[in-house]
Amino acid sequence: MKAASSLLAVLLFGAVFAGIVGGYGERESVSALAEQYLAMVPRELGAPNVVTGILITYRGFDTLGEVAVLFMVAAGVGVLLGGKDTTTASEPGREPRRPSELVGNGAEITLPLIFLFGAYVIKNGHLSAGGGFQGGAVVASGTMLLMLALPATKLNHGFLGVTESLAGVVYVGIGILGLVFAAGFLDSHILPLGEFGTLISAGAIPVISALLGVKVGAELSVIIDRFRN
Amino acid sequence: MELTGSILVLTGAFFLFSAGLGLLRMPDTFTRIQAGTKASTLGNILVLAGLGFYHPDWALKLLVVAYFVLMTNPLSSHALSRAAHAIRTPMAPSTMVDALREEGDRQGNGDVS
Amino acid sequence: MGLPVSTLLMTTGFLLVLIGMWGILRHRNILRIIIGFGLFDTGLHIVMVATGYITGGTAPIIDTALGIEQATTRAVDPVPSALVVTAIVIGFSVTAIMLAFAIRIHDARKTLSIDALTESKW
Amino acid sequence: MADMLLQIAGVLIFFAIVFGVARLVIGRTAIDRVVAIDMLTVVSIALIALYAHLSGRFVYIDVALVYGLLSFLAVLAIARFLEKGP
Repeated sequence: MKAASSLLAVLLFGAVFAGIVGGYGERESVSALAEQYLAMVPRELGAPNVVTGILITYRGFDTLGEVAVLFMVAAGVGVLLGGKDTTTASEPGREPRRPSELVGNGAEITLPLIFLFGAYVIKNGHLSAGGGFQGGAVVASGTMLLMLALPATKLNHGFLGVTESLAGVVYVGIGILGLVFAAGFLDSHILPLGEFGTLISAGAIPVISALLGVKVGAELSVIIDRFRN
Repeated sequence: MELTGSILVLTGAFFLFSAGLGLLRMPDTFTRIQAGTKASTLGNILVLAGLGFYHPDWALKLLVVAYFVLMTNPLSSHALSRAAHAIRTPMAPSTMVDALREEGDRQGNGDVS
Repeated sequence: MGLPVSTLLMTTGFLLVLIGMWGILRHRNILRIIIGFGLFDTGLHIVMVATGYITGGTAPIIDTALGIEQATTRAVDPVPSALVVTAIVIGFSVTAIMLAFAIRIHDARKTLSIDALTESKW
Repeated sequence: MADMLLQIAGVLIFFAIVFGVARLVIGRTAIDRVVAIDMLTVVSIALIALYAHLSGRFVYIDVALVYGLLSFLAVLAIARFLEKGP
Protein backbone atom coordinates (compact mmCIF):
# COMPACT_ATOMS: atom_id res chain seq x y z
CA MET A 1 0.00 0.00 0.00
CA LYS A 2 2.67 2.42 1.08
CA ALA A 3 4.94 1.22 -1.71
CA ALA A 4 2.13 1.78 -4.22
CA SER A 5 1.54 5.36 -3.07
CA SER A 6 5.26 6.14 -3.11
CA LEU A 7 5.54 4.67 -6.58
CA LEU A 8 2.55 6.72 -7.68
CA ALA A 9 4.09 9.91 -6.33
CA VAL A 10 7.44 9.24 -7.98
CA LEU A 11 5.76 8.33 -11.27
CA LEU A 12 3.67 11.50 -11.19
CA PHE A 13 6.76 13.60 -10.63
CA GLY A 14 8.48 11.65 -13.37
CA ALA A 15 5.66 12.49 -15.77
CA VAL A 16 5.90 16.17 -14.85
CA PHE A 17 9.67 16.14 -15.34
CA ALA A 18 9.33 14.31 -18.66
CA GLY A 19 6.95 17.03 -19.79
CA ILE A 20 9.43 19.71 -18.77
CA VAL A 21 12.33 18.03 -20.56
CA GLY A 22 10.23 17.32 -23.65
CA GLY A 23 9.08 20.91 -23.94
CA TYR A 24 12.50 22.44 -23.36
CA GLY A 25 14.38 23.70 -26.34
CA GLU A 26 18.04 24.47 -25.99
CA ARG A 27 18.71 28.17 -25.88
CA GLU A 28 20.63 29.79 -28.70
CA SER A 29 21.58 32.97 -26.86
CA VAL A 30 21.71 34.18 -23.29
CA SER A 31 18.99 36.27 -21.68
CA ALA A 32 19.13 40.06 -21.59
CA LEU A 33 20.17 40.09 -17.93
CA ALA A 34 22.98 37.63 -18.56
CA GLU A 35 24.14 39.59 -21.58
CA GLN A 36 24.28 42.69 -19.42
CA TYR A 37 26.31 40.86 -16.79
CA LEU A 38 28.65 39.35 -19.39
CA ALA A 39 29.30 42.78 -20.86
CA MET A 40 29.51 44.75 -17.61
CA VAL A 41 31.53 42.55 -15.27
CA PRO A 42 34.79 42.70 -17.26
CA ARG A 43 34.44 46.40 -18.07
CA GLU A 44 33.05 47.80 -14.82
CA LEU A 45 34.56 45.46 -12.26
CA GLY A 46 37.66 44.35 -14.13
CA ALA A 47 37.10 40.71 -13.20
CA PRO A 48 37.52 38.11 -15.97
CA ASN A 49 35.47 35.52 -14.08
CA VAL A 50 31.89 36.68 -14.53
CA VAL A 51 30.43 34.31 -11.93
CA THR A 52 32.74 35.62 -9.20
CA GLY A 53 31.92 39.19 -10.17
CA ILE A 54 28.21 38.50 -9.86
CA LEU A 55 28.60 36.63 -6.58
CA ILE A 56 30.85 39.10 -4.81
CA THR A 57 29.66 42.45 -6.06
CA TYR A 58 26.24 42.43 -7.69
CA ARG A 59 24.86 39.85 -5.30
CA GLY A 60 27.11 40.75 -2.38
CA PHE A 61 24.26 40.87 0.10
CA ASP A 62 23.32 37.33 -0.86
CA THR A 63 26.87 36.14 -0.27
CA LEU A 64 26.95 37.88 3.09
CA GLY A 65 23.72 36.08 4.03
CA GLU A 66 25.21 32.81 2.85
CA VAL A 67 28.22 33.28 5.10
CA ALA A 68 25.81 34.05 7.93
CA VAL A 69 23.99 30.78 7.21
CA LEU A 70 27.29 28.89 7.37
CA PHE A 71 28.09 30.59 10.66
CA MET A 72 24.68 29.58 12.03
CA VAL A 73 25.30 25.99 10.91
CA ALA A 74 28.67 25.89 12.63
CA ALA A 75 27.09 27.24 15.79
CA GLY A 76 24.12 24.87 15.53
CA VAL A 77 26.27 21.79 14.97
CA GLY A 78 28.41 22.91 17.88
CA VAL A 79 25.35 23.15 20.10
CA LEU A 80 24.02 19.79 18.96
CA LEU A 81 27.27 17.82 19.15
CA GLY A 82 29.67 19.90 21.20
CA GLY A 83 28.81 18.82 24.71
CA LYS A 84 29.54 15.14 24.29
CA ASP A 85 32.99 14.91 22.78
CA THR A 86 34.67 14.67 26.16
CA THR A 87 32.64 11.60 27.17
CA THR A 88 32.93 9.49 24.02
CA ALA A 89 36.53 10.29 23.21
CA SER A 90 37.85 8.81 26.42
CA GLU A 91 35.79 5.63 26.14
CA PRO A 92 38.22 2.73 26.69
CA GLY A 93 38.35 -0.42 24.59
CA ARG A 94 37.01 1.27 21.49
CA GLU A 95 40.30 2.58 20.24
CA PRO A 96 39.98 2.98 16.45
CA ARG A 97 42.54 1.22 14.30
CA ARG A 98 45.39 3.44 13.35
CA PRO A 99 45.71 4.02 9.62
CA SER A 100 48.77 2.42 8.11
CA GLU A 101 52.11 4.17 8.00
CA LEU A 102 51.91 4.62 4.25
CA VAL A 103 48.69 6.61 4.52
CA GLY A 104 50.17 8.83 7.22
CA ASN A 105 53.32 9.60 5.26
CA GLY A 106 51.40 10.09 2.03
CA ALA A 107 49.08 12.52 3.76
CA GLU A 108 52.06 14.47 5.05
CA ILE A 109 53.30 14.82 1.47
CA THR A 110 49.91 15.66 0.01
CA LEU A 111 48.68 18.08 2.67
CA PRO A 112 50.92 21.05 1.76
CA LEU A 113 49.92 20.55 -1.86
CA ILE A 114 46.23 20.65 -0.96
CA PHE A 115 46.53 23.74 1.23
CA LEU A 116 48.61 25.46 -1.43
CA PHE A 117 46.02 24.60 -4.05
CA GLY A 118 43.30 25.97 -1.77
CA ALA A 119 45.16 29.24 -1.46
CA TYR A 120 45.65 29.28 -5.23
CA VAL A 121 41.95 28.77 -5.86
CA ILE A 122 41.06 31.53 -3.40
CA LYS A 123 43.52 34.02 -4.83
CA ASN A 124 42.59 33.26 -8.44
CA GLY A 125 38.89 33.65 -7.79
CA HIS A 126 38.57 36.64 -10.11
CA LEU A 127 40.84 35.24 -12.86
CA SER A 128 40.03 31.57 -13.21
CA ALA A 129 37.52 29.02 -12.00
CA GLY A 130 37.36 29.42 -8.26
CA GLY A 131 36.61 31.88 -5.54
CA GLY A 132 36.18 32.12 -1.82
CA PHE A 133 33.67 29.35 -1.29
CA GLN A 134 35.41 26.84 -3.52
CA GLY A 135 38.84 27.54 -2.09
CA GLY A 136 37.48 27.35 1.44
CA ALA A 137 36.01 23.96 0.63
CA VAL A 138 39.39 22.77 -0.69
CA VAL A 139 41.11 23.95 2.49
CA ALA A 140 38.47 22.19 4.58
CA SER A 141 38.99 18.98 2.61
CA GLY A 142 42.66 19.27 3.53
CA THR A 143 41.57 19.39 7.16
CA MET A 144 39.45 16.31 6.52
CA LEU A 145 42.49 14.47 5.13
CA LEU A 146 44.40 15.50 8.26
CA MET A 147 41.72 13.89 10.40
CA LEU A 148 41.46 10.74 8.29
CA ALA A 149 45.16 10.05 8.07
CA LEU A 150 46.48 11.44 11.36
CA PRO A 151 43.63 10.94 13.84
CA ALA A 152 45.63 12.15 16.84
CA THR A 153 45.70 15.77 15.71
CA LYS A 154 43.64 18.27 17.63
CA LEU A 155 42.15 21.35 16.07
CA ASN A 156 42.51 24.64 17.92
CA HIS A 157 38.88 25.72 17.99
CA GLY A 158 39.58 28.99 19.75
CA PHE A 159 42.04 30.13 17.12
CA LEU A 160 39.71 29.10 14.29
CA GLY A 161 36.81 30.91 15.94
CA VAL A 162 38.81 34.12 16.34
CA THR A 163 40.05 33.92 12.72
CA GLU A 164 36.56 33.37 11.42
CA SER A 165 35.07 36.22 13.44
CA LEU A 166 37.84 38.59 12.38
CA ALA A 167 37.33 37.71 8.73
CA GLY A 168 33.59 38.28 9.07
CA VAL A 169 34.08 41.65 10.77
CA VAL A 170 36.55 42.82 8.13
CA TYR A 171 34.16 41.64 5.41
CA VAL A 172 31.33 43.76 6.79
CA GLY A 173 33.81 46.60 7.32
CA ILE A 174 34.75 46.52 3.64
CA GLY A 175 31.07 46.59 2.82
CA ILE A 176 30.62 49.74 4.90
CA LEU A 177 33.72 51.29 3.30
CA GLY A 178 32.03 50.70 -0.03
CA LEU A 179 29.03 52.58 1.32
CA VAL A 180 31.26 55.52 2.22
CA PHE A 181 33.74 55.70 -0.67
CA ALA A 182 31.83 54.15 -3.56
CA ALA A 183 28.30 53.65 -4.78
CA GLY A 184 26.89 51.28 -2.18
CA PHE A 185 27.27 48.46 0.29
CA LEU A 186 29.94 45.93 -0.80
CA ASP A 187 30.84 47.94 -3.89
CA SER A 188 34.27 46.78 -5.06
CA HIS A 189 35.37 50.13 -6.47
CA ILE A 190 37.03 51.29 -3.25
CA LEU A 191 40.36 50.04 -4.64
CA PRO A 192 41.71 50.89 -8.11
CA LEU A 193 40.76 48.47 -10.84
CA GLY A 194 44.31 47.85 -11.98
CA GLU A 195 45.31 46.08 -15.14
CA PHE A 196 42.77 43.63 -16.51
CA GLY A 197 43.69 40.00 -15.97
CA THR A 198 46.51 40.38 -13.45
CA LEU A 199 46.56 39.05 -9.90
CA ILE A 200 46.22 42.47 -8.22
CA SER A 201 43.25 43.86 -10.08
CA ALA A 202 39.46 44.07 -10.04
CA GLY A 203 39.22 46.45 -7.09
CA ALA A 204 38.28 44.87 -3.78
CA ILE A 205 37.18 41.54 -5.24
CA PRO A 206 40.40 39.64 -4.38
CA VAL A 207 40.34 41.01 -0.83
CA ILE A 208 36.73 39.96 -0.32
CA SER A 209 37.48 36.62 -1.92
CA ALA A 210 40.39 35.99 0.43
CA LEU A 211 38.28 36.92 3.46
CA LEU A 212 35.50 34.63 2.29
CA GLY A 213 37.99 31.82 1.77
CA VAL A 214 39.45 32.19 5.26
CA LYS A 215 36.01 32.35 6.82
CA VAL A 216 34.52 29.42 4.90
CA GLY A 217 37.63 27.29 5.39
CA ALA A 218 37.60 27.88 9.16
CA GLU A 219 33.87 27.26 9.44
CA LEU A 220 33.90 24.06 7.41
CA SER A 221 36.91 22.79 9.35
CA VAL A 222 35.07 23.35 12.62
CA ILE A 223 31.95 21.60 11.27
CA ILE A 224 33.96 18.60 10.04
CA ASP A 225 35.81 18.39 13.34
CA ARG A 226 32.53 18.32 15.25
CA PHE A 227 31.46 15.22 13.35
CA ARG A 228 34.58 13.30 14.34
CA ASN A 229 33.90 10.99 17.23
CA MET B 1 55.44 17.76 -32.10
CA GLU B 2 51.71 17.30 -32.37
CA LEU B 3 52.18 13.78 -33.67
CA THR B 4 54.31 12.88 -30.63
CA GLY B 5 51.65 14.32 -28.34
CA SER B 6 48.84 12.44 -30.01
CA ILE B 7 50.76 9.17 -29.94
CA LEU B 8 51.35 9.65 -26.21
CA VAL B 9 47.66 10.40 -25.69
CA LEU B 10 46.74 7.30 -27.66
CA THR B 11 49.08 5.13 -25.57
CA GLY B 12 47.60 6.58 -22.41
CA ALA B 13 44.08 5.95 -23.66
CA PHE B 14 45.06 2.36 -24.40
CA PHE B 15 46.25 1.94 -20.81
CA LEU B 16 43.04 3.48 -19.50
CA PHE B 17 41.12 1.04 -21.70
CA SER B 18 43.10 -1.88 -20.31
CA ALA B 19 42.38 -0.59 -16.79
CA GLY B 20 38.68 -0.76 -17.54
CA LEU B 21 39.05 -4.19 -19.10
CA GLY B 22 41.00 -5.46 -16.10
CA LEU B 23 38.42 -4.05 -13.74
CA LEU B 24 35.75 -5.99 -15.56
CA ARG B 25 37.58 -9.26 -16.17
CA MET B 26 39.78 -9.88 -13.12
CA PRO B 27 38.63 -12.70 -10.81
CA ASP B 28 38.62 -11.11 -7.34
CA THR B 29 38.69 -7.76 -5.54
CA PHE B 30 42.43 -7.48 -4.98
CA THR B 31 43.37 -8.14 -8.57
CA ARG B 32 40.73 -5.66 -9.65
CA ILE B 33 42.25 -3.04 -7.34
CA GLN B 34 45.72 -3.52 -8.76
CA ALA B 35 44.52 -3.59 -12.37
CA GLY B 36 42.34 -0.54 -11.96
CA THR B 37 44.97 1.50 -10.13
CA LYS B 38 48.24 0.78 -11.88
CA ALA B 39 47.01 0.93 -15.44
CA SER B 40 44.81 3.97 -14.88
CA THR B 41 47.59 5.93 -13.14
CA LEU B 42 50.02 5.26 -15.97
CA GLY B 43 47.39 5.98 -18.61
CA ASN B 44 46.38 9.23 -16.96
CA ILE B 45 49.97 10.45 -16.74
CA LEU B 46 50.59 9.54 -20.37
CA VAL B 47 47.50 11.44 -21.51
CA LEU B 48 48.54 14.51 -19.51
CA ALA B 49 52.08 14.30 -20.92
CA GLY B 50 50.71 14.08 -24.44
CA LEU B 51 48.60 17.17 -23.87
CA GLY B 52 51.74 18.89 -22.58
CA PHE B 53 53.25 18.41 -26.04
CA TYR B 54 50.24 20.13 -27.58
CA HIS B 55 50.27 23.10 -25.22
CA PRO B 56 53.73 23.82 -23.79
CA ASP B 57 52.33 26.79 -21.85
CA TRP B 58 49.99 24.49 -19.88
CA ALA B 59 52.87 22.23 -18.88
CA LEU B 60 53.22 23.41 -15.29
CA LYS B 61 49.57 22.87 -14.39
CA LEU B 62 49.50 19.51 -16.17
CA LEU B 63 52.60 18.52 -14.21
CA VAL B 64 50.87 19.44 -10.96
CA VAL B 65 47.85 17.31 -11.90
CA ALA B 66 50.07 14.38 -12.86
CA TYR B 67 52.05 14.67 -9.62
CA PHE B 68 48.84 14.79 -7.64
CA VAL B 69 47.44 11.68 -9.33
CA LEU B 70 50.76 9.91 -8.89
CA MET B 71 50.74 10.69 -5.16
CA THR B 72 47.10 10.09 -4.29
CA ASN B 73 45.90 7.23 -6.46
CA PRO B 74 48.23 4.51 -5.08
CA LEU B 75 47.57 5.84 -1.58
CA SER B 76 43.80 5.53 -1.81
CA SER B 77 43.95 2.10 -3.39
CA HIS B 78 46.41 1.00 -0.71
CA ALA B 79 43.98 2.09 2.01
CA LEU B 80 41.17 0.39 0.13
CA SER B 81 42.95 -2.93 -0.26
CA ARG B 82 43.95 -2.85 3.41
CA ALA B 83 40.30 -2.34 4.32
CA ALA B 84 39.32 -5.18 1.98
CA HIS B 85 41.87 -7.42 3.66
CA ALA B 86 40.71 -6.42 7.12
CA ILE B 87 37.12 -7.39 6.47
CA ARG B 88 38.17 -10.75 4.97
CA THR B 89 37.09 -10.17 1.41
CA PRO B 90 37.31 -13.55 -0.34
CA MET B 91 40.26 -14.08 -2.65
CA ALA B 92 40.42 -15.92 -5.93
CA PRO B 93 40.96 -19.69 -5.52
CA SER B 94 44.25 -19.45 -7.36
CA THR B 95 45.80 -17.13 -4.73
CA MET B 96 49.01 -18.70 -3.41
CA VAL B 97 50.48 -16.28 -0.87
CA ASP B 98 48.85 -13.88 1.59
CA ALA B 99 51.83 -11.97 2.90
CA LEU B 100 49.87 -9.51 5.01
CA ARG B 101 48.08 -12.30 6.89
CA GLU B 102 51.40 -14.13 7.47
CA GLU B 103 52.99 -10.99 8.80
CA GLY B 104 50.09 -10.47 11.18
CA ASP B 105 50.45 -14.08 12.40
CA ARG B 106 54.15 -13.65 12.95
CA GLN B 107 53.54 -10.65 15.17
CA GLY B 108 51.32 -12.80 17.32
CA ASN B 109 47.99 -11.14 16.68
CA GLY B 110 45.50 -12.37 14.17
CA ASP B 111 44.29 -8.89 13.45
CA VAL B 112 46.69 -7.17 11.12
CA SER B 113 47.06 -3.50 11.73
CA MET C 1 24.83 15.12 -33.56
CA GLY C 2 22.39 13.42 -31.30
CA LEU C 3 20.48 15.03 -28.50
CA PRO C 4 21.20 18.58 -27.35
CA VAL C 5 23.53 18.84 -24.38
CA SER C 6 21.03 20.58 -22.14
CA THR C 7 18.44 17.84 -22.74
CA LEU C 8 20.94 15.19 -21.68
CA LEU C 9 21.89 17.19 -18.60
CA MET C 10 18.27 17.79 -17.62
CA THR C 11 17.39 14.12 -18.07
CA THR C 12 20.29 13.10 -15.84
CA GLY C 13 19.36 15.68 -13.23
CA PHE C 14 15.70 14.74 -13.14
CA LEU C 15 16.57 11.04 -12.93
CA LEU C 16 18.77 11.82 -9.92
CA VAL C 17 15.89 13.78 -8.40
CA LEU C 18 13.53 10.82 -8.87
CA ILE C 19 16.04 8.37 -7.37
CA GLY C 20 16.52 10.66 -4.39
CA MET C 21 12.77 11.04 -3.97
CA TRP C 22 12.32 7.28 -4.04
CA GLY C 23 15.02 6.93 -1.39
CA ILE C 24 13.41 9.54 0.82
CA LEU C 25 9.98 7.94 0.55
CA ARG C 26 10.87 4.28 0.86
CA HIS C 27 13.78 3.97 3.29
CA ARG C 28 13.34 3.81 7.05
CA ASN C 29 16.95 4.53 7.94
CA ILE C 30 17.69 8.18 8.61
CA LEU C 31 21.12 8.06 6.99
CA ARG C 32 19.64 6.67 3.80
CA ILE C 33 17.04 9.42 3.82
CA ILE C 34 19.82 11.99 4.14
CA ILE C 35 21.65 10.38 1.20
CA GLY C 36 18.39 10.56 -0.78
CA PHE C 37 18.19 14.24 0.06
CA GLY C 38 21.72 14.70 -1.20
CA LEU C 39 20.83 13.02 -4.50
CA PHE C 40 17.75 15.22 -4.80
CA ASP C 41 19.87 18.31 -4.21
CA THR C 42 22.54 17.33 -6.71
CA GLY C 43 19.96 16.54 -9.37
CA LEU C 44 18.38 19.95 -8.97
CA HIS C 45 21.80 21.60 -9.27
CA ILE C 46 22.39 19.79 -12.54
CA VAL C 47 18.99 20.89 -13.84
CA MET C 48 19.68 24.50 -12.87
CA VAL C 49 23.03 24.51 -14.63
CA ALA C 50 21.44 22.88 -17.68
CA THR C 51 18.94 25.71 -18.03
CA GLY C 52 21.84 28.14 -18.45
CA TYR C 53 23.51 26.26 -21.27
CA ILE C 54 23.45 27.77 -24.73
CA THR C 55 24.40 25.89 -27.87
CA GLY C 56 28.17 25.71 -28.19
CA GLY C 57 28.69 27.74 -25.05
CA THR C 58 31.83 27.77 -22.95
CA ALA C 59 32.70 28.83 -19.40
CA PRO C 60 32.07 32.54 -18.71
CA ILE C 61 35.69 33.24 -17.83
CA ILE C 62 37.50 35.72 -20.03
CA ASP C 63 41.06 34.81 -20.96
CA THR C 64 43.10 34.41 -24.12
CA ALA C 65 40.64 31.84 -25.50
CA LEU C 66 37.56 34.00 -24.96
CA GLY C 67 37.86 37.70 -25.65
CA ILE C 68 35.71 40.44 -24.13
CA GLU C 69 33.88 41.00 -27.42
CA GLN C 70 32.98 37.33 -27.80
CA ALA C 71 31.76 36.99 -24.22
CA THR C 72 28.17 37.95 -24.90
CA THR C 73 27.79 35.48 -27.76
CA ARG C 74 29.87 32.47 -26.78
CA ALA C 75 29.68 32.20 -22.99
CA VAL C 76 26.93 30.35 -21.14
CA ASP C 77 24.48 32.14 -18.88
CA PRO C 78 26.36 33.00 -15.65
CA VAL C 79 23.27 33.66 -13.53
CA PRO C 80 22.27 29.99 -12.94
CA SER C 81 25.90 29.17 -12.13
CA ALA C 82 26.00 31.89 -9.49
CA LEU C 83 22.71 30.62 -8.08
CA VAL C 84 24.03 27.06 -7.95
CA VAL C 85 27.04 28.16 -5.88
CA THR C 86 24.58 29.53 -3.35
CA ALA C 87 22.43 26.41 -3.56
CA ILE C 88 25.40 24.11 -2.96
CA VAL C 89 26.34 25.99 0.20
CA ILE C 90 22.78 25.93 1.50
CA GLY C 91 22.42 22.23 0.67
CA PHE C 92 25.65 21.50 2.51
CA SER C 93 24.39 23.43 5.53
CA VAL C 94 21.08 21.57 5.62
CA THR C 95 22.87 18.22 5.28
CA ALA C 96 25.24 19.08 8.12
CA ILE C 97 22.35 20.00 10.41
CA MET C 98 20.45 16.83 9.47
CA LEU C 99 23.50 14.66 10.20
CA ALA C 100 23.95 16.35 13.57
CA PHE C 101 20.32 15.62 14.40
CA ALA C 102 20.78 12.02 13.26
CA ILE C 103 23.72 11.62 15.64
CA ARG C 104 21.66 13.05 18.48
CA ILE C 105 18.76 10.72 17.67
CA HIS C 106 21.13 7.76 17.62
CA ASP C 107 22.47 8.78 21.02
CA ALA C 108 19.02 9.08 22.49
CA ARG C 109 17.28 6.06 20.92
CA LYS C 110 20.20 3.75 20.00
CA THR C 111 18.66 3.27 16.57
CA LEU C 112 18.58 5.11 13.27
CA SER C 113 15.14 3.98 12.15
CA ILE C 114 12.50 6.65 11.85
CA ASP C 115 9.98 4.13 13.22
CA ALA C 116 11.48 4.81 16.63
CA LEU C 117 10.31 8.42 16.47
CA THR C 118 6.71 7.92 17.48
CA GLU C 119 5.74 10.79 19.72
CA SER C 120 6.02 13.54 17.15
CA LYS C 121 3.27 12.12 14.97
CA TRP C 122 0.01 13.98 15.01
CA MET D 1 46.71 12.17 -38.62
CA ALA D 2 47.05 13.65 -35.15
CA ASP D 3 43.33 14.38 -34.98
CA MET D 4 42.47 10.83 -35.99
CA LEU D 5 44.71 9.45 -33.24
CA LEU D 6 42.94 11.69 -30.73
CA GLN D 7 39.59 10.38 -31.92
CA ILE D 8 40.72 6.78 -31.45
CA ALA D 9 41.93 7.75 -27.98
CA GLY D 10 38.50 9.19 -27.23
CA VAL D 11 36.81 5.94 -28.29
CA LEU D 12 39.18 3.91 -26.10
CA ILE D 13 38.47 6.15 -23.09
CA PHE D 14 34.75 5.80 -23.77
CA PHE D 15 35.04 2.03 -23.58
CA ALA D 16 37.08 2.29 -20.38
CA ILE D 17 34.22 4.28 -18.85
CA VAL D 18 31.67 1.73 -20.09
CA PHE D 19 33.63 -1.12 -18.46
CA GLY D 20 33.98 0.86 -15.22
CA VAL D 21 30.25 1.53 -15.09
CA ALA D 22 29.58 -2.16 -15.76
CA ARG D 23 31.77 -3.11 -12.79
CA LEU D 24 30.01 -0.43 -10.74
CA VAL D 25 26.63 -2.00 -11.52
CA ILE D 26 27.48 -5.69 -11.16
CA GLY D 27 30.24 -5.42 -8.54
CA ARG D 28 29.68 -8.08 -5.90
CA THR D 29 31.10 -6.34 -2.83
CA ALA D 30 31.13 -2.71 -1.78
CA ILE D 31 34.90 -2.61 -2.27
CA ASP D 32 34.46 -3.53 -5.94
CA ARG D 33 32.13 -0.61 -6.44
CA VAL D 34 34.51 1.81 -4.70
CA VAL D 35 37.36 0.59 -6.91
CA ALA D 36 35.19 1.21 -9.95
CA ILE D 37 34.43 4.75 -8.75
CA ASP D 38 38.12 5.39 -8.14
CA MET D 39 39.09 4.18 -11.61
CA LEU D 40 36.27 6.19 -13.19
CA THR D 41 37.56 9.33 -11.50
CA VAL D 42 41.06 8.88 -12.84
CA VAL D 43 39.68 8.23 -16.32
CA SER D 44 37.53 11.34 -15.94
CA ILE D 45 40.58 13.44 -15.08
CA ALA D 46 42.15 12.37 -18.37
CA LEU D 47 38.87 13.04 -20.15
CA ILE D 48 38.53 16.53 -18.65
CA ALA D 49 42.09 17.33 -19.69
CA LEU D 50 41.32 16.09 -23.19
CA TYR D 51 38.16 18.20 -23.28
CA ALA D 52 40.17 21.22 -22.15
CA HIS D 53 42.45 20.64 -25.11
CA LEU D 54 39.57 20.19 -27.55
CA SER D 55 37.77 23.35 -26.44
CA GLY D 56 41.00 25.27 -25.97
CA ARG D 57 40.19 26.45 -22.41
CA PHE D 58 42.97 26.38 -19.86
CA VAL D 59 40.63 26.91 -16.91
CA TYR D 60 39.15 23.41 -17.10
CA ILE D 61 42.39 21.86 -15.82
CA ASP D 62 41.61 23.23 -12.35
CA VAL D 63 38.37 21.27 -12.40
CA ALA D 64 40.29 18.03 -13.01
CA LEU D 65 42.53 18.74 -10.03
CA VAL D 66 39.59 19.40 -7.69
CA TYR D 67 37.90 16.27 -8.99
CA GLY D 68 40.92 14.12 -8.20
CA LEU D 69 41.24 15.66 -4.74
CA LEU D 70 37.62 14.98 -3.81
CA SER D 71 37.71 11.40 -5.09
CA PHE D 72 40.90 10.70 -3.15
CA LEU D 73 39.35 11.94 0.07
CA ALA D 74 36.11 10.05 -0.54
CA VAL D 75 37.94 6.76 -1.14
CA LEU D 76 40.06 7.25 1.99
CA ALA D 77 36.96 7.98 4.06
CA ILE D 78 35.07 4.98 2.67
CA ALA D 79 38.08 2.72 3.29
CA ARG D 80 38.24 3.91 6.87
CA PHE D 81 34.50 3.36 7.27
CA LEU D 82 34.62 -0.15 5.80
CA GLU D 83 37.64 -1.10 7.88
CA LYS D 84 35.65 -0.96 11.09
CA GLY D 85 33.60 -3.84 9.77
CA PRO D 86 29.88 -4.37 9.80
